Amino acid sequence: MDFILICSGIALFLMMLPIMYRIVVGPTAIDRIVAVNVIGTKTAVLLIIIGALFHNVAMFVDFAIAYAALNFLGSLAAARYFNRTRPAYGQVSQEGGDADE
Amino acid sequence: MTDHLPILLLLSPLFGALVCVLFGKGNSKNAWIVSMISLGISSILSVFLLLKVLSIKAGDIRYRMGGWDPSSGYEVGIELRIDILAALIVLAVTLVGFINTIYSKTRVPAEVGEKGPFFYALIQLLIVGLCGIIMTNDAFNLYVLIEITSLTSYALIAMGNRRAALSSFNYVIMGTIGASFYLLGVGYLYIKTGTLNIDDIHTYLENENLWTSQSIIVAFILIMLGVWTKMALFPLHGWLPNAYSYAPSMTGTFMAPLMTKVMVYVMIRVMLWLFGADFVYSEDSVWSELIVWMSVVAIVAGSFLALARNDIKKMLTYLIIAEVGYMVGGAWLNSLTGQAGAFYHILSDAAMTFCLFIAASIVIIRTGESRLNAFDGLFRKMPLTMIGFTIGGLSMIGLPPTCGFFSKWYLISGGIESGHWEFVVALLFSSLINAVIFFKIFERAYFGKIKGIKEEVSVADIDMIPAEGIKSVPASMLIPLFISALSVLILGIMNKNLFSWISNALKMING
Amino acid sequence: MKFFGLLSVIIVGFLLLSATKDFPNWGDEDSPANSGPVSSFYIEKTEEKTKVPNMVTAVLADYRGYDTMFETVVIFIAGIGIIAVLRTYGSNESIPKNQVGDEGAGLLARMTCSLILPFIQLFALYVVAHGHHSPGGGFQGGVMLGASYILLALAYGLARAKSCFSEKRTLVFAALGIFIYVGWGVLCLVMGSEFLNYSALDSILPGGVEMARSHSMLAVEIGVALTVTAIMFSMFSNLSTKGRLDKGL
Amino acid sequence: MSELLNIFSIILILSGLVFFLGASIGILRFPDFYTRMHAAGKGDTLSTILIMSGMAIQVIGDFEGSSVLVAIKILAIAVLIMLTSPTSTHLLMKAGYDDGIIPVSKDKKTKINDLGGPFLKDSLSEKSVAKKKTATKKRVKK
Repeated sequence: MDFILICSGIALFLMMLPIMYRIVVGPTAIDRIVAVNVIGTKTAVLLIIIGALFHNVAMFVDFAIAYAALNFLGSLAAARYFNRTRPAYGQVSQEGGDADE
Repeated sequence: MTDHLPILLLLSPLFGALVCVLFGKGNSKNAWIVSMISLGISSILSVFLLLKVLSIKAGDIRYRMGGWDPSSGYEVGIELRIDILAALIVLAVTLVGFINTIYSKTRVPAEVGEKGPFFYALIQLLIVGLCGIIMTNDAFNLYVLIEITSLTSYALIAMGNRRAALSSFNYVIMGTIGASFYLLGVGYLYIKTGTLNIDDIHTYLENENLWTSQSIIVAFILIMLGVWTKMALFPLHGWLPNAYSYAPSMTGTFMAPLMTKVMVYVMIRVMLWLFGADFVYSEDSVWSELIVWMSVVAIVAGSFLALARNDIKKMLTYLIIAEVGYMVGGAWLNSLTGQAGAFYHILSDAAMTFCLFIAASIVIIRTGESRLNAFDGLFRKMPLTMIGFTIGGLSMIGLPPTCGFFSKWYLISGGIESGHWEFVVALLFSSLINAVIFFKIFERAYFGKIKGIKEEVSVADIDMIPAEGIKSVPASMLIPLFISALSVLILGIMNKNLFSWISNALKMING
Repeated sequence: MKFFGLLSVIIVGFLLLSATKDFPNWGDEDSPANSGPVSSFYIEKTEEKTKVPNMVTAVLADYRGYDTMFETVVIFIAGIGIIAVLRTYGSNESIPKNQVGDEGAGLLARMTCSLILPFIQLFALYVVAHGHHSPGGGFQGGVMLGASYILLALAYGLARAKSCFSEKRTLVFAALGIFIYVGWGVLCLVMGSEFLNYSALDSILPGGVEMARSHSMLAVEIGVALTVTAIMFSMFSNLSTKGRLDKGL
Repeated sequence: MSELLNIFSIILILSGLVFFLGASIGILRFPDFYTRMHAAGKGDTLSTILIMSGMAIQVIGDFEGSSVLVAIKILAIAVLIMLTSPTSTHLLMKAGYDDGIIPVSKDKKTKINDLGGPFLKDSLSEKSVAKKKTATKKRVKK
């Protein structure tokens, strides 16, 4: 069973790499935040799997709850920040002047 | 109750800060009273602490937090340790805090307005941090307290005008790098020794004979780099001048005498207690030689930079950088007289920097001019302020009745003892430059043309009605100036006692 | 200047790497940090002396409780410092009328938050109280609790969150947290023992000397949690409104 | 019994991984912001719920008192993510929409979708649309 858990953990990690690409490349700021959000939820999953591997899920599940909740907080804050304060691209509002507020 | 003196000393300002935050909303007056009381209590307690340490023949007081007695010879909890040196500096810190609180009475409403209670809370927490740094015997606890002093000083500096925020930001970056270096060094020591207590680390290193271990040497270098960044030794001094000169005036008068000096004390502590004189001054290492040369560079560069400044506070801050060079060099001279001189210079430099900064702040506030021509004809306009400034300046130059002379004397004799002539030459040269700087100011003040004292009263200075002569400066500013000037003289007159106390305490650790 | 920066980074990196040469092996059981007298004391005696299974909590709140007190003070200073630097009192004239007030993040966010907020707060309290047995304690629980108020401010608007947790209340809570911690230590002083020596409190707490230590740890963790909660929210509200405390993000 | 549960949990975990693979490829390959958001919001949430349920069954397999509590906590995380992940995706989408990120379109001529709001054909002058497009392209190229 441990073998399957290790394999699924590694698979999860490998599948995070394309999302990492999205974080690095963008193109918009919100793209990056969505990717960070996805990686955040997957990290909570990964924490549970690691806990099962260490035979200590009871400890890791607390981390996972805190992580998931704070992840939501982070993306909510980012969404509100980009919604009111800043346009996603700096250039649009400067050039176009109609930044849809 | 006298067993608990060290912790009571810390708790009084801590509670004072809490009370200021809780009940002092928007009212600087109440916060001022609270911080006067709390800092007054802790200065009285520190006097008692000094008397108690002097009365003990064995040398130091130990106070174990949480009552955890050492098991198998190693401390499991945190320990405070106060010897004569620590007690002297604690006394200096609390007294400077108390006197500076008197000074800040009229300045806080003028310069920070409604945030006065927060200012007083931060000042008291800064005192807590500084006293804790001096008394603690735990390397990691030292780091936590360094963080406390750093955070409070960032906030205190940033409360000034617009440029203060930027200079505080510089200080944040430099200070964080310094603190991180210190923490890395402590981490390496912990990996190698498994304990954090300063005495225990020393014992462990001694027992296992780890002196040649690469990680111990790197830990030593990292800790030294961290402490030097915090004390603004010459190549790492970039943050200091702006931070101290753009800060609110009462922050400047508070931090200039204390922060760098306490870090010098930490350096001496780390050198002699944590690593031990055998490691630091060992024959086959180049440290001693190298660092004395570094301090020589710092002294010369600091003096020249001070000579080039036309701004009063900037000039004084560069003089502080030169003084840091004195103390670092003295501590590394590998002679007891040099160490004692460096230590004595910590006290005397605190007194004279305090005196000069208060006088300079008064001059800047009253004349509204921050350049050197503010001093034109001031001996006739503000004679009392100028008397204080003169005493501080003479001490900076190093003329006999003042403490500056004696500390320089010990430093120079330490340099001669250990054969570091370059240090002696640098000291004399720096005294010469100080003489040029200060006599230039005295000449302006004595012979310069009298200008009118600032007639237009800005909103910030509304509490002071401009008038002629002595009455122009409120008593709450003049009293601290006189106390500090007096302390410069007293430290000079008491040099024999002080020197014997200091050198006795140092002899015990040097063996 | 860039060159010097690069040079110093390289030198420091070289120093740090050269130091690792003498380190004990990774996971070495006999390294001083693992089997030294101090660590073995913590590992062997913690359960016996303090009745706390999680020795991290015991080291944090009892053996090195003096450190933790100052860590809490560091957090307090961070919050007070941000207020002291950023907070602007009075004059709201510079802000256009239509920007005053903060209506939150919309219906969906409000619904979700109203569903999960109570559970987050409950979990935060659990983390604070359960620090003796599982990872957790005052700092972590305080952060969760503070985050729940930040979530409230994000979803419902800062005005709604301020009606729960006004500025005055944050200051009172922040100071009260440290007051609990330090006051607990002073209580030990009053009982005639050293500062933070919880064993002196066995006459007023039930269950003998060991349980007195255990209960006292809970008390100081609650103090830490109060301070951290208040400072988290205070920092958020000050930083997101540039010190005006009028309109959130 | 335990064997059966084990197989069931493995099936859940593997299907969760498959869905996550879909989400991951979608986030990498989809042409514009909104479609990527779709992959993130749906695939991510579903795969998380599946893997979490699998882990909960895995934990509960040994039938102890404390492991039931842990399983409930794991399911609570699944519920938490089920609630929060679509909400945050929705909010981020709204933020992007308000900022004027242009969706991809099949309309060759104007390259504008008839979505209403800021993308309504009539509400935008040709010029500003062109500017927006170039700005987007610039960023994409970078």
